[in-house]
Amino acid sequence: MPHMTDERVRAGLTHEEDLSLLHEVSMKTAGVSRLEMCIQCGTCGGSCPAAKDMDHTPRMLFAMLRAGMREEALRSNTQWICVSCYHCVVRCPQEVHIADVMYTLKGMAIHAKLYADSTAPDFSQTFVDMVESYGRSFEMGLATRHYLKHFPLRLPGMLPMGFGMITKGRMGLRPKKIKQMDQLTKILDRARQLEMTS
Amino acid sequence: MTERIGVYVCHCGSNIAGTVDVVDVANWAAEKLGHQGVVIARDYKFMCSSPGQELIEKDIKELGLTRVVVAACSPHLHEKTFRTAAKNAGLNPYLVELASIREQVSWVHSDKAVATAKSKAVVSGAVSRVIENAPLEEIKVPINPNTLVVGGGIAGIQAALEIANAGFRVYLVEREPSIGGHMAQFDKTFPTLDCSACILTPRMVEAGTHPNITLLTWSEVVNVAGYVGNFNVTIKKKARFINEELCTGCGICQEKCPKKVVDDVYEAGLGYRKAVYTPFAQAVPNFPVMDKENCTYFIKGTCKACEKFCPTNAIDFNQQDELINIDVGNIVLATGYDLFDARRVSNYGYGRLPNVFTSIEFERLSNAAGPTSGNIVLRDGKTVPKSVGIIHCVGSRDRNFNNYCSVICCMQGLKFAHLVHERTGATVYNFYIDMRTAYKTYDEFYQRVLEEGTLFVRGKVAEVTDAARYSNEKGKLIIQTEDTLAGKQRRIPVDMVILSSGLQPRHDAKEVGKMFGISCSTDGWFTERHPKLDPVATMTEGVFIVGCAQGPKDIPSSVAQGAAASARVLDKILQKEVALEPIKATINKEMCSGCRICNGLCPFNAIAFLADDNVSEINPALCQGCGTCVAACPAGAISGMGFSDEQIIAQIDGLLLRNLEPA
Amino acid sequence: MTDNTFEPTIIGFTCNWCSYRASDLAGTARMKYAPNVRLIRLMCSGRLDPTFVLRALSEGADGVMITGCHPGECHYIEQNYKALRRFLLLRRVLQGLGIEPERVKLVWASAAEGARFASETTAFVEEIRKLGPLCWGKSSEQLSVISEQPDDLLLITDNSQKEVPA
Amino acid sequence: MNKYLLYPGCSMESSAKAYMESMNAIVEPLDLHFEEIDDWNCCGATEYLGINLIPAYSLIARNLALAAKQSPPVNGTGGTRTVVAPCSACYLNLAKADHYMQERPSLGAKVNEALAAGNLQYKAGTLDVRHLIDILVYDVGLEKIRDAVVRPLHGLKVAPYMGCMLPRPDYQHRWSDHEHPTELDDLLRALGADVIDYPLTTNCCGGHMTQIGPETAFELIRRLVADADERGAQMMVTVCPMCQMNVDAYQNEMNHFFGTDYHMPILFFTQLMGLAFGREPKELGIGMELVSARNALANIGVEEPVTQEPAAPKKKDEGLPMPRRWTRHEGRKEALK
Repeated sequence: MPHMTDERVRAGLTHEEDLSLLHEVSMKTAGVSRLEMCIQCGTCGGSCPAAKDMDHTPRMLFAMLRAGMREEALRSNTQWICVSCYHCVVRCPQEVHIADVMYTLKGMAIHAKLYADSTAPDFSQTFVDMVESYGRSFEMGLATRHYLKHFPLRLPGMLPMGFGMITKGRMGLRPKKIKQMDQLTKILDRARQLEMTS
Repeated sequence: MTERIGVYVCHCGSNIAGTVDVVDVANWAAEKLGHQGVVIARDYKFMCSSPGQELIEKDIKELGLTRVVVAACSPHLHEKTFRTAAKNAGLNPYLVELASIREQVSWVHSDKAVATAKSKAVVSGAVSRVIENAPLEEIKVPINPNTLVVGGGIAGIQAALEIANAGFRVYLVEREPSIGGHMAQFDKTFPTLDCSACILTPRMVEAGTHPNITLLTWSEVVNVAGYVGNFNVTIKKKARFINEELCTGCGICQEKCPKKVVDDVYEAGLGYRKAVYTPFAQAVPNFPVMDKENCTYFIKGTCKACEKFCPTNAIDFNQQDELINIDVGNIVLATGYDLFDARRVSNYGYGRLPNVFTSIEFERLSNAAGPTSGNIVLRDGKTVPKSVGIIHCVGSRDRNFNNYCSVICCMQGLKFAHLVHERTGATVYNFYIDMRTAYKTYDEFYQRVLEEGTLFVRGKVAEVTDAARYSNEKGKLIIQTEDTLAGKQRRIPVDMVILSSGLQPRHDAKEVGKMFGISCSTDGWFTERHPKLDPVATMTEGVFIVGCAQGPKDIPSSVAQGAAASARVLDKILQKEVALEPIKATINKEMCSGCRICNGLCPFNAIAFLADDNVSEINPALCQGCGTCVAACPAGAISGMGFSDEQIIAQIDGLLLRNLEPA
Repeated sequence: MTDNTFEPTIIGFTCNWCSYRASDLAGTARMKYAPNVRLIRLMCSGRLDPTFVLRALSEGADGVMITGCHPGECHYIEQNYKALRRFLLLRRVLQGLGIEPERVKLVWASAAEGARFASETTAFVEEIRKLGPLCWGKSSEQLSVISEQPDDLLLITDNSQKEVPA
Repeated sequence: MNKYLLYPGCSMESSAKAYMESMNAIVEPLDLHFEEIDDWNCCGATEYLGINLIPAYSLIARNLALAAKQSPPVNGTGGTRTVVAPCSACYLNLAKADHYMQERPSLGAKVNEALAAGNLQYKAGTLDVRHLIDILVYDVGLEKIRDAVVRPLHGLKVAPYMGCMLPRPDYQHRWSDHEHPTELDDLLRALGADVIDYPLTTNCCGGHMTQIGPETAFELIRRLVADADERGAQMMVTVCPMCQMNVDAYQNEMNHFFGTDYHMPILFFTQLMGLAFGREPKELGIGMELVSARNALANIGVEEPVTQEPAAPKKKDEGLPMPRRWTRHEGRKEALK
């Protein structure tokens, strides 16, 4: 990231424009993101079912990426609120891969440790840990670990539901594990190495 | 090695010289191609300028040049210029070759050394080729003074009237029962708010009664043959089932017809017509048309109410489609546009939510002659809306539908806002991405609508829904969008939504283009000869395009184009004859073995087999010069003038530098 | 000359109505593409005599690009189909002669497709670059002579070509 | 017999057991054969993609690689290249990996490099990834489904809930529309159910927000349930385990949050198919839902079939005519009729 000059710091400027940001996000996104094609029409912000809970609408976030506001953009809760409903993706007149850009921003925020609330990153990490241990997701383990840490107060209210799920046989008490766990581990280890080098 | 060749390398300002070392190219040509006959090689700032051309003319005269190569821009731009210069100096114009080092070199490459090297190869190819060029003579053919105008919208009417007023015959062909086009459906025209019918009807009547205009409505062109000056066109005149000689246009048949049908064309599906009908009161011509698909007599074999009541016995159930053959010298295509089908944007709910209307539906709704007599009401036919949302860019500027801007929708949206405000007093919202009001007095109209209190929201609407989330939304249509200027998502409940739909090429534009020998752009509009300097001509001589057939445009621009094309047509007619490129194939009868392979290859039936002599022969009037037969002849008996085997092989060798002086 | 620095020479045959105009359009729009292709304008891809291609390959071209109107859009109604037929046959002939058929490519490009023309050209140059120089009529010794030539005039004055008359 | 490879996904073995049981119940009458991919692993849901790119796609691609290895060649008899995923999230992840590995070849190369560490490989584009309902509507066909119905669901008013990850982003252009697809509506109508016009059919259930931002999720669930209730639906019908879980298991908590009292059961479409095909509720996992569907199902008296005619449609008010409905697959649907 470029450094601030003294005079600009004295002048009260808080950030340096990082014009490589847009390109970086675009390159880290799966497929061809078309992020640079955004015309700021607001279709995404208008379509989003969760926009009211976001710091910035997706459109504003893209403008911030363009303006090189790295810290503000990565710190935004927008990418964490995204529910991956793909309404914006199919409506976007410029065919920007919006949902996938959100995934990229999550990853970048985790790497830079820039997130205001750790609930969502922790949930993702817990989920990933489960999958990396068993090869399958394990709802019981996931829910217990997650709720104890982030929503202890929600637990009493949820007991009937959890109880119902268990008695109706909809939640296993023990995780299922795939047969060739070592194979999956090798694949994921190699994939992580490749991620580092790219 | 008897030719004396001059090579001229153009700088084109810095367009070529900026990327190509033009001096080096000229010097190289003089040095390395001297043995081929290059006696002079020059570079000059602008070869196409008068001094540039004079340079060539002077060299031809003084140095006795027999061949000329100009390394400059694409032959499609200046081939004619330099050929004329050669002709002025007494050299056959077909002994001039252009080497394109601008479009094919300097504009597409950035490395100067590479571009210079490629330019040398291109010049070398042209030099080798020009040696093999043969002097050719243009073919002159007379021009038929009649003109065909296809499409009777305002652009076609304008073109037809201008040509007819100049004293020449025009055939005006229209697919629908009446001329008038889309403009006849509109209520008001932006930005002046003139009544559309009031300004259009006099033109329609003039075209309908003009002694020089033959009106062929309810007709379609089915075949076009020939070339500029001598087109032969076949037109299908669909059966009207009305004897035009006897019909007085009294309208009793429509009144008595018991069959009511939704009118998908003129009323845009919002109103009804009868099975026998004239689309609207001011239709030109005023004869009705029988809709065979819906007529009870044609379906069940009984009824004939129209026949019973017709006072002049003009109903003729036995009428058949008729093929008419005409000869014309020029063709003007004014085939117009289709409205974007808003049902494709399913998140706007058109077709599912009753009170979502398209722009053309709203035109009919606000038109005093429309189904509601001009009352702006909801689809129940009676409730006046208290709030209306107008959505711009529907189907336009959207890669899911059409990429381009449809030009008219912003102004159309503003016009609707004004009309709703004026007639209902409703709260009006306009939702736009960018407001495009770039034309004389257009932005002033935007100011006026702002003053009237229309609420503008910058944001492409995400969805229109009837799923109420809060109590104030019950029973309303909710427009959900991001107000991009406020940076917040908004949900705005309204009674009525109007979609300012874009324009798109006619669904059959591609086939029509093929019939007339012209091409369509990637978006599907007809392609003009030059986007700036030749906007109404096409690549096919004698075929012109006007109005929305060429691209989205408003009424003034359509009218201007109609007039422009008529000037081009009149220019051709007044020249009385036209020169055709002598690029034709010829058969050397001595060499022809009579195998007839070429006969089946020609799509223009230009090759005939002379059984008596056992040879084939090419009719130069029909030959279009594609050269397919030349390439196919196993005996090498066919030669293509202007593109002979010798010329092409010499060019290949030249491009590969096999012609350089041995070291 | 290693494979990386090998600059192929390619002859392109274009139709006057579509692909030549597409190349004009690429120029007007200043789209950059690989400089290795030298164009010859024909009135129609149907004019293409397969011997032109053989001539080009035997006289030093490493590849030949044939371009025409999209199927169904031929200015002369259907002559591009004839070009297609000849192209398919030609590839078989080349195979028989021991030449990679991929050295000849057929591209449809309408007058509006400048971008397509540019990208197809660059892609073809890369394909030929991968295939390496065409050694037709040249012995391997002569090839090594070529490869030792300093590329003073870049791809143009390839002196070895002068030494090996056709 | 139509043969397919099955990728069940984790939920089918736990929270969406009812989906699995009911799917197995309809396989036989429709002459389908599903062969489970051996040793499949979790697709990563929506979580993995947000952490690391290449591990996420490698995780998904392992399943595709296993499937490609397991599938016999198509030109032989009984082979298949189609992977069926009954879960929308799994379907999307598998389809997305296949698509992006092609769209960006460098991603495909890296994923294959990772797979090689486990002696696997996958050539993107070799398999067809499809959702269960796609198979039922377009391969089996509505006609055959209609023929299998012995207990028409006349009188059961259902809200068809497609969810978001099935019709969008639709890399392979399989669905009639992104916003209002008609596949589920058509299928439920074929069963005889009374299908309401449900504008929120492809709206979001909240996804993982029930776990990380419950207030956001509750509002999304409320919208779905409230609108279905407003329009008189007796139950919602879904094609996705995640949607079922969110609307069913969190409805109670949502009611607490908003002080509402909705009681909107949500079943899998396969459960209704099973009922219509004459199977008993307990064979179809009915009763496993937390918001009980018993009252709703009483409308069709699942114990003894009712064959009453549907009520005559109300006469429309005379007003201005409506435009005709349109879908992207008009031609394809015509062919099915």
